[in-house]
Amino acid sequence: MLLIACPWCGQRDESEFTCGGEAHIQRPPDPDALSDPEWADYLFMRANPKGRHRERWCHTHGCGRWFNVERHTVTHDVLSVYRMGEAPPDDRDGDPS
Amino acid sequence: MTRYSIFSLARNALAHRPNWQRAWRSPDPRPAYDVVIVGGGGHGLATAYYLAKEHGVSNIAVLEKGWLGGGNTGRNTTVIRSNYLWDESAHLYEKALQLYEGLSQELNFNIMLSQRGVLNLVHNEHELKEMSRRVRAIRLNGIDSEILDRQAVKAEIPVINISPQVRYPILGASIQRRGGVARHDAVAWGFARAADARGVDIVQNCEVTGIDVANGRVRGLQTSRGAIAAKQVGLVAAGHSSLLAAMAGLRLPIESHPLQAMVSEPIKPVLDCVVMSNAVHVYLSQSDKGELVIGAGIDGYNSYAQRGSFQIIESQMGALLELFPSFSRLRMLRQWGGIVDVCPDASPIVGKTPVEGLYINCGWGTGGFKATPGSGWAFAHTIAQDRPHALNAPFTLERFSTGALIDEHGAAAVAH
Amino acid sequence: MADPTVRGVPAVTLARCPPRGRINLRGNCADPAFRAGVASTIGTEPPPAANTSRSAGRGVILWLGPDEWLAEVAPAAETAFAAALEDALSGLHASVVAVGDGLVTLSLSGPRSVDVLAKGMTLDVDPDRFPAGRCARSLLAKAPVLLHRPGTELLYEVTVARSFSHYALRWLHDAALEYVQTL
Amino acid sequence: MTTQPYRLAEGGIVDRERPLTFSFNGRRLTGFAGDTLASALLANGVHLVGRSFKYHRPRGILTAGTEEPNALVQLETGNRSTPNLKATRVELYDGLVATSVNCWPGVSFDASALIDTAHRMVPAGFYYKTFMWPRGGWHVYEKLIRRMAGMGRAPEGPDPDRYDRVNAHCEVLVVGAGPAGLAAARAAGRSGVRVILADEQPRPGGMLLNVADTKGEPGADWVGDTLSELRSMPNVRVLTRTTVTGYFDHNFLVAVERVTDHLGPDAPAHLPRQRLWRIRAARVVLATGALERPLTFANNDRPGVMLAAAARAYVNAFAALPGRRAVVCTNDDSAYDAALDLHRNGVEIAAIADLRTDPARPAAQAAAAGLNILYGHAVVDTGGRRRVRSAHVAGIGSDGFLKGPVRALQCDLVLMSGGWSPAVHLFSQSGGRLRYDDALGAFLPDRARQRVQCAGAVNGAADTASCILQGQDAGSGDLPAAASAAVAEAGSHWPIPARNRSGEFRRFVDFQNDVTTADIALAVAEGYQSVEHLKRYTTLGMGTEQGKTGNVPGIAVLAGSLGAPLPAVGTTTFRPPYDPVTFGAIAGRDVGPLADPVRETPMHAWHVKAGAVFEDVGQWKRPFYYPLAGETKRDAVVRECLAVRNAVGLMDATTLGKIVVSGRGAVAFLNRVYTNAWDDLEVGRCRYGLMLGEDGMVLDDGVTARLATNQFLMTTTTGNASRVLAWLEEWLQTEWPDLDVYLTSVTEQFATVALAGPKARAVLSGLTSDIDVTTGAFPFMSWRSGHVAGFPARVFRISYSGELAYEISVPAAHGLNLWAALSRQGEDHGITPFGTEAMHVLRAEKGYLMVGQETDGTVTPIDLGMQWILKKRKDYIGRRSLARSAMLDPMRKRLVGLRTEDPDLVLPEGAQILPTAPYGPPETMVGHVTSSYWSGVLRRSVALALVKGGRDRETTTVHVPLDGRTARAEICDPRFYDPDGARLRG
Repeated sequence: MLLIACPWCGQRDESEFTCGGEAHIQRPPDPDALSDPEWADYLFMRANPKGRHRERWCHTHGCGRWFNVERHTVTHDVLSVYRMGEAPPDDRDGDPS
Repeated sequence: MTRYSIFSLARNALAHRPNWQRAWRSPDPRPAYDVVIVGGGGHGLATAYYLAKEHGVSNIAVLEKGWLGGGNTGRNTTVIRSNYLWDESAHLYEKALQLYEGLSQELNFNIMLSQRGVLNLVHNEHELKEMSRRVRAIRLNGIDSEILDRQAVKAEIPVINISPQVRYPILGASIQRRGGVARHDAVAWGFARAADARGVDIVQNCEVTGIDVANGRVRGLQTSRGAIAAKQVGLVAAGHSSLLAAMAGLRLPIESHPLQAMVSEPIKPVLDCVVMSNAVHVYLSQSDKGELVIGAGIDGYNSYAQRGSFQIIESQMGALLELFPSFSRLRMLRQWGGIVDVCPDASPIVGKTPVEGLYINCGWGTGGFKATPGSGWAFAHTIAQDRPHALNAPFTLERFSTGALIDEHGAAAVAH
Repeated sequence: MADPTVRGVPAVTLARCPPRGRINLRGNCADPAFRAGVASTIGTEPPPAANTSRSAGRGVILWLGPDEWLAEVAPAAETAFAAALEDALSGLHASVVAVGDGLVTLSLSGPRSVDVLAKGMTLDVDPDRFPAGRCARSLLAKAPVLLHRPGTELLYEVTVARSFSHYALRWLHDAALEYVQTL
Repeated sequence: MTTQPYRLAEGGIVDRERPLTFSFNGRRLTGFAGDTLASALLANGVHLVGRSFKYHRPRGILTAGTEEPNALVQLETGNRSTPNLKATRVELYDGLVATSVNCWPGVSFDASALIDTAHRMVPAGFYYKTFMWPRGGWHVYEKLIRRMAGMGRAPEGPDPDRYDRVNAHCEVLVVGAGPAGLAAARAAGRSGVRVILADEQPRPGGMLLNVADTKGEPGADWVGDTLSELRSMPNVRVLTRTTVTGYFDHNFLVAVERVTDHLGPDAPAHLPRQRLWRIRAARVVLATGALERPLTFANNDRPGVMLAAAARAYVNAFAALPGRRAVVCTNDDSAYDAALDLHRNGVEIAAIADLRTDPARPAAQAAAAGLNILYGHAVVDTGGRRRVRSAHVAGIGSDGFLKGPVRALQCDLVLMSGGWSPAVHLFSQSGGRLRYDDALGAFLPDRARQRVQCAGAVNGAADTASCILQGQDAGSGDLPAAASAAVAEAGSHWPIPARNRSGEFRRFVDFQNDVTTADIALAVAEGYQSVEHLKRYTTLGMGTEQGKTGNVPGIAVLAGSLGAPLPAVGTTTFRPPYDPVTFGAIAGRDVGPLADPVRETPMHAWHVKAGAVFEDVGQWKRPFYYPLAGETKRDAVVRECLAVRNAVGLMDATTLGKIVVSGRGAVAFLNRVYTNAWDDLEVGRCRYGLMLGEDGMVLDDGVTARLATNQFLMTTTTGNASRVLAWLEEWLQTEWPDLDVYLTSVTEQFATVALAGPKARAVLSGLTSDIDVTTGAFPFMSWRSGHVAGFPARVFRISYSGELAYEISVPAAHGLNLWAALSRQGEDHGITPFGTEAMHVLRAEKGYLMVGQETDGTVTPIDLGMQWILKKRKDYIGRRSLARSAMLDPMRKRLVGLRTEDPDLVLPEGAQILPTAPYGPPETMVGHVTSSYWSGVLRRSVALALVKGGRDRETTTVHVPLDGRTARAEICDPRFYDPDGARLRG
């Protein structure tokens, strides 16, 4: 059972959260300008890295805020947590994602 | 290869010292092959076997990073069925089931296919309607499927609780009697032994570290045991699909999640069929050893760790005891997780890639084991002919661009 | 061990609190106008610190999220307070919604109340870790709840959506049985 | 009271003042409080307690703990019956009833034991090689094989006991209360932080309970003192009978406390039988000790062959003699202590066969005690059937072959010690790396992945002093000091050569699953050479003790056969749980009435009184229909529908999701999440909206009202209420933080009643004075606020039935009263409550979509013929996906009406649609029936369907296969009733 540090509420049990998958996928400002494959890339294609993964979580049963988590997909260690709109921390040494 | 039979057993029993042959050789990889299959799980080994048998390809290697069948092949709950809603899925899984029905004889290896029937329980009005739709479609596709009412469910499963008093009472079920279970390891070992007998090199402890692509065509692989040239490469490595595809510069619509399962201590037979419930999220069967084999839902986060969170087991257990209150005093013996590659439409990708000579077979999510022979059969055809077979033609990577998805979420609402 | 009472005090007391007026408040706490507007009506500014509550003569304000609070007032005054807040916050990016009827508050007290809560909550509800004036949204078993410790005594308020109140009551009752044998 | 022939007159922890009677396989026996079932059986001279899994060989008690592979029993009978419990772990209570498992008719004569004589026919994996004929024949053989397998039985009825689950937080969790664990807990406790100390035994002390107090060395007194200090610390919680069994990510551990198992069926009803502890620890100290290993000599599985340390425990802790004359076989020092303790208590030690030629620590004491020590010797075979009668001892040469003569020694007890395996299971579960220590011949904890430290025997420490030292260090957070003395060196003589190499002998590695050294050799010969393959092919370590005794010897044999060093072969991964966990404890309270919340509306009581049949919609209970006495479902639904069409009906619409959308950005927000435009909606008006997923598929729909310039009230379907709110929040917070919008759910704040039918206005007008309900003042798709039946209310003039209709929302507390008032007011108009089924019929007659029935996640608005609701120019979620090539395919399935040729025929929902009469599977299916009902008002059936080509195919006939026959129907306009909507505007 993961322990996740909500940027506002602090360490809470995984059961309070919802995982929203890969983070930093911007919705294209002008979807009409995209080809079907380009649109599919935004819609469906995912990095799915083994190692360092930046993903979105929501503190659903807490403060209700969405935020970013940098988590290792093998050790499950939470490497960092940062709010929506904040820049991801620079890559440290560790498994490449 | 010595044929397995009651007689060979007897011969060896009487022999002063039994002399069974190796089930498969363990050769060093050769510098070049016509076809290299990446992934020594059931799907990969089946692909190699059918390439050799059906298409006469002789120069084949299967590369496995660990030990044969060490991925999802050896970690699933062994359920086999073909009762899928959409025609595309129904035909592919039915092909697999039909191959399963003759597989022990074909491979001369008892995979212990037990067609004991697979029940899908229904708990509310909405599910009743869905079941009606599904069963009718399945039957019109020529696949066996029946609807059972509450009492009939009780007749099939005497230990189940059909009381209307429980939170989500059982309203009925659909059953595919040709569905059932098989011994998962045996499927991998059987295909390995038969493929090896046809000259396929099965190389264990050989991890692929790179894919060589030159002007749009695959040339070979970099591995932990040296470079290997290949005219054609098939990627069949559930749990690592995205990573391998990335080596060839491809992005996949896949996310890898933990899928957990557990077994109870062995007990005398109490459950003669496979029981599934989407609404309360649990599915189980009883192994020949007597263990209850129980599957849970998928963890919500990406992972390559082959382990999930305990809360998944807890919620699945509550559901289980609603259906089987008399199991409450049994005990969980072992718990584990696999890595499932999940596609947005819960259907697999089996076909060509933008890279010439590179083929991919992935995204089976929770449905991989039941498809093993069919997947290998169709994938072998795709590689040998350099075009998909009608069975897997709909399961292209392109469908995510065109939108022609095959949405089986109904079927995969709970992991199988 | 089953001890119906601990030193004469009932080990656990479970009760349903009388109806309350409640207002869901959204706004920007960094904006002095917002804070002032709230203070002018409820009598105190919304607590900026996460998972804390503030009480004033006219009510209590509990932190729900970085831009969300729950103001608890007398039931009869709910509409009036909501209207007053609307006025006080007009022109600001803020939201005022009366939600008193949608929520039910249960109270759990007594030396064993902590143990009862621990059975259903992954939160650390140890009295030292969850002191007076602390509140948190979380889960009680399968029910989303707002947990609040209004004072220094060992009393926890569990606020749930109206339709979950039967479940929460029944659950707490069942969890408390071990300590009181009957409720 | 029967006597206990093998019970010592004094010593041990058993309470001779409290004799307990119990029954084993029907035999009435007596033991003492403090006994385990195993110790009580031994005290009574009972050794034959079980049968092995495969060969049904007679088996006795091998160990004194969790690692027991042989002594499995079925405890109690009826609904409290529990299978496969280890006799070594069952605490004795008065009236206990136990029987051996997996044997028939009984444990002393077991018919299935015939298998054993034919064992050469059934080597490891034999079933992969046969039972293949005829095709599909396996299912037949399987039935027989299953009956042979399976150990104990599941109880027949529901479990009468309660189970508990509790969360705990601590700074330090100490696992194991032996010397290391106790010292660790004390050190951590003194620092004032919250400490939990968990031990699986009824009393703390660990190994110290099993050793005779020796001068100088800390013993029982030290345990007592430490314990009383711990108990005096308010910050320390000591949990006994509690097995920490799972070590998960982020220092989350699961432990099971057996609260009342030791009391048996008479335990107080208000107490849980077992409690599952979910522990979140900042730091973990593992003091889990070590497990003794058996030796692999021929017939090492006979009843009376026992681990040396186990025998020591039975003598010292339980004052029960496992035999009178013992032969000891060992490759390490600890067996000498056992021999001495037994000797001291009158057990004759026939010989100690030490595999080592020159033990590091010469057994001076043993020699002094006059024990017969044979260096470089081993037990190579045993005699006896249901009880060991002799041990054959011979010298072993450095070449590993027999040397010199084989001597048969009479005995009724054989003690073996193959060295010790540190209990690294939890450490391994935590992600910690293991390393193989050649000197110790064991796997030790190496690098940790989580905040965990190991102390004591699990770390290789042998003597009590260094265990305590390591415990103290780990407890106070320091790195544990290296053990002053390590677990005694163990020579790795696996397997021990047999008496005659050709003859009939088996050396068991996994006792429960009957895996022998020969099976491992066979697996290796066949190429199953990775540890995982070996395990799966031979079932080594797959028993109910998960190979706690057999794994390391098994791997050693594997290494031997491969001629590879043991560490190169590696170990299998340890998976949770360490010890099996009761299903009930895992489920805790989530069963029966608390399995899942039941959500009810404020009017629920009224519905129940009215005899409503309820439908589960998510967690909600919704009235499905309200049958009158003797009415069928169809009658009731038709009656309810006609009431709405001809007079007036009322329905509980409380469960629909309601979300207040407020802020300057509200309109822009709605424009993005709905497919239609919202700029021009006036305050006081309502509009229907359709939401798509970004994939273009219909997600949800509902009516949204403009409450004020910057405030809207959105409604969602019942099933999607929380999902839609979460989804909207996600867009706001992650994509559009710049948008000034707040969302607040008010689903539970209001009770909502739908009042529908031509008489609706008449009913409403009688209950409100401040709302002008005349059409002019209150047109269709608008809302008003005021009072209804005296309650503050919002009234929406919207309709899902196609009739004149209002939805009235009041604060939830007034819901029941509003409902009652409307019922009274409507009496003269024949007002009728209607349920969800009638609602479905009414909307289907109108051809209205129902999300989840017409849609299934694969349906676009175009498929539904709702292009009219799609903004032409501006963007919205899902718009781009609608332009993908496959979405434009004219042959996509589209919504149509179906008019059956036979008007009385109601097609089954889900029925598949064929373009032609069926000619035999596989058929070409062009669509399916999504909704289908009997329409009372139209006196015929109506159906909606998704069909390829959609309404371009109007008037064509399609074929619908039913069970046995095929119905014909015509594709038509889905609006069956009042197509131009005159009635709802009226």
